[in-house]
Amino acid sequence: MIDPAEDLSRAVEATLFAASEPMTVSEIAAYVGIDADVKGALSDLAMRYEGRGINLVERGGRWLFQTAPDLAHILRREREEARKLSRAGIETLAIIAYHEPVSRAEIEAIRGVQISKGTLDVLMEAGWVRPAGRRDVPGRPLTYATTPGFLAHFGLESRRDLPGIEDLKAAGLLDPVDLAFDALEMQGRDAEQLETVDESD
Amino acid sequence: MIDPAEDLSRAVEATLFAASEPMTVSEIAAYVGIDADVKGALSDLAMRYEGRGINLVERGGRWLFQTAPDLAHILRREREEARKLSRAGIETLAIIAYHEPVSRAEIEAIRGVQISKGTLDVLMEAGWVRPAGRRDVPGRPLTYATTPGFLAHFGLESRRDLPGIEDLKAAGLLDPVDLAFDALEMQGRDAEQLETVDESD
Amino acid sequence: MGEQLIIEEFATPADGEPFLLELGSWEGPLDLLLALARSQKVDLREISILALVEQYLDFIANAKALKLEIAADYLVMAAWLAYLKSCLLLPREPHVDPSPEELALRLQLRLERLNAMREAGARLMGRDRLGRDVFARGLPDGLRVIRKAKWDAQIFDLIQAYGHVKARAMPAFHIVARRRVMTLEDAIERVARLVGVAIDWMEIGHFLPETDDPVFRRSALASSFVATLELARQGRLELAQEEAFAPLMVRAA
Repeated sequence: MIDPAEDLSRAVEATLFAASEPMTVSEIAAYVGIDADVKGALSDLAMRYEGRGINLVERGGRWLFQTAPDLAHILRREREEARKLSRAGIETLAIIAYHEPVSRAEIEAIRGVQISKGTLDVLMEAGWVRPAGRRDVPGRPLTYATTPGFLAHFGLESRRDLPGIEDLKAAGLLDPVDLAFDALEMQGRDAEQLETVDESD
Repeated sequence: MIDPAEDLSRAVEATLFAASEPMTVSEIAAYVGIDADVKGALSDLAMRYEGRGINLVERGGRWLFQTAPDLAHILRREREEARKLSRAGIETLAIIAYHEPVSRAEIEAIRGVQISKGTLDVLMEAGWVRPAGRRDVPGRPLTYATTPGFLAHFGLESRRDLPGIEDLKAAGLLDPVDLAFDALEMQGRDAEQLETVDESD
Repeated sequence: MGEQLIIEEFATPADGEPFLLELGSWEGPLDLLLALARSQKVDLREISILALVEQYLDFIANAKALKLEIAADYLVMAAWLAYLKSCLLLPREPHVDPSPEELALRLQLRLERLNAMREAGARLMGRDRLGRDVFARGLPDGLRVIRKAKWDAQIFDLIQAYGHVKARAMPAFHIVARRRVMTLEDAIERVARLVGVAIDWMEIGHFLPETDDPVFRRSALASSFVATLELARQGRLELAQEEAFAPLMVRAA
């Protein structure tokens, strides 16, 4: 550190590195010394960093270090995260699968609950649902349908493989919710203590 | 960019420059390539930056670029340190760093006074201290230890670099009083080294 | 903050300010003892514990004269030191355990350890600290992890969800599971009939029908109890009970 030019170069380097904003030559000089040849030091530094992973660049009279543009791809990393569909999401998907093509208003009528825009977006992002044209009624609402990706994900050859209403009923999947709840409650008790339904009149 | 080693060096350089936190070797590898010789690239880069205004340093197994310490005078910010640590805080931090893992009672035994509520909180909030599991003795007291952030902040490559730790260890000054006392007894050190009754008044 | 300065602060509390204990940097008795020890400018291993104790006790006495609030820690320490001092001054009793020398030595060891940590803390604080002396990059571009959601749902989730939707839409009808009960009318009729036959006091349980069904038995007991109240009101029977929860006795009026 006997070389004053080298000293200045180091100081400018550190100043720009630590700066939270790009800096003008005079802003840099305020740190490293008013009389210093900051411009000279900057062009010297820019040359040193040429071809490195970091470059020293000037943008609108302000200097900053930035990572080399050709390395942008390594500074991003994609990561897949398993996420579970929300209840609204899975219900909406089921309604579309059973009723396609179906408009948003129809989905809401079947669910009995409004759906948010995000719900359909998620299903489309997952690649399971696609827009399927507009219905020829007043307002021309957009309809939605499932995709081949949907069939592939759920292991279905076609939508006809979805269990029908009768199948669902047989599987107990159509039981009204509160009855199903009662059934659960009763399981623990001694059934003999309770009158059964068919004894009533 | 025909040289693969040079490519890797640039990639590691850019990754660490872009990072907002110190990174471990495997974290870097997740960006530049799992099979890459990141360690080799790091020591190569550390050498390249030696004597520059920016240095590549290792802190507790994590790597970061930081400005050279001798440039502190031009970079030191005028504004006050965000929070000045109280003396109780400094002592507690030192005790944890030199004795870790250490329980609250052990800290208090050394300081000769109870630790006030805020002291450990402040150290944990600063990111320098963390709970380090419970000790397997009656009461199962929680112990505390320092963090990688502590090493980074105080410029320590590892706890072995704590100032004077080897001397303190050798002098037994990191041993509890009981142990030190027993050791002295064994050495046959007797009361003659202490002021005796007749030397007083 | 040098130790010398601290001592001065103690010696001359600024214009009646409350005791420096409240400043937070002063915390306890070992602290003060250590400061006093250092003011002797000697190796901690060579200081006179006795002289130290005297200085400490002087300080506490002085603080008391100033009517300052003194933390319990200080007084406990003062009491302990006064004891230690007396032990060191008085002729030694042969089998007192632990000996005053041992206590003094332990105190010295503690002071050495606290002193070591205080010096270590100071050296730590004096290092080139990140954000004060050395700086990390001020404008990190940031590394980005682009999170790609991998949506997970099974076919069963799908059909179960559809079942729920359809079930919600179905008209709900509720069935109350019926239990065997004894109506109040039945109970009045039964109790009235049985009490007419009985001659003396009888416990209410005797009026209940035979059953193995505990639910029905509870219903019968409740109804029969209300029935006895009703019949008593009509003056057709008398009720007696010795104390709360004692058997309820019934007889014809």
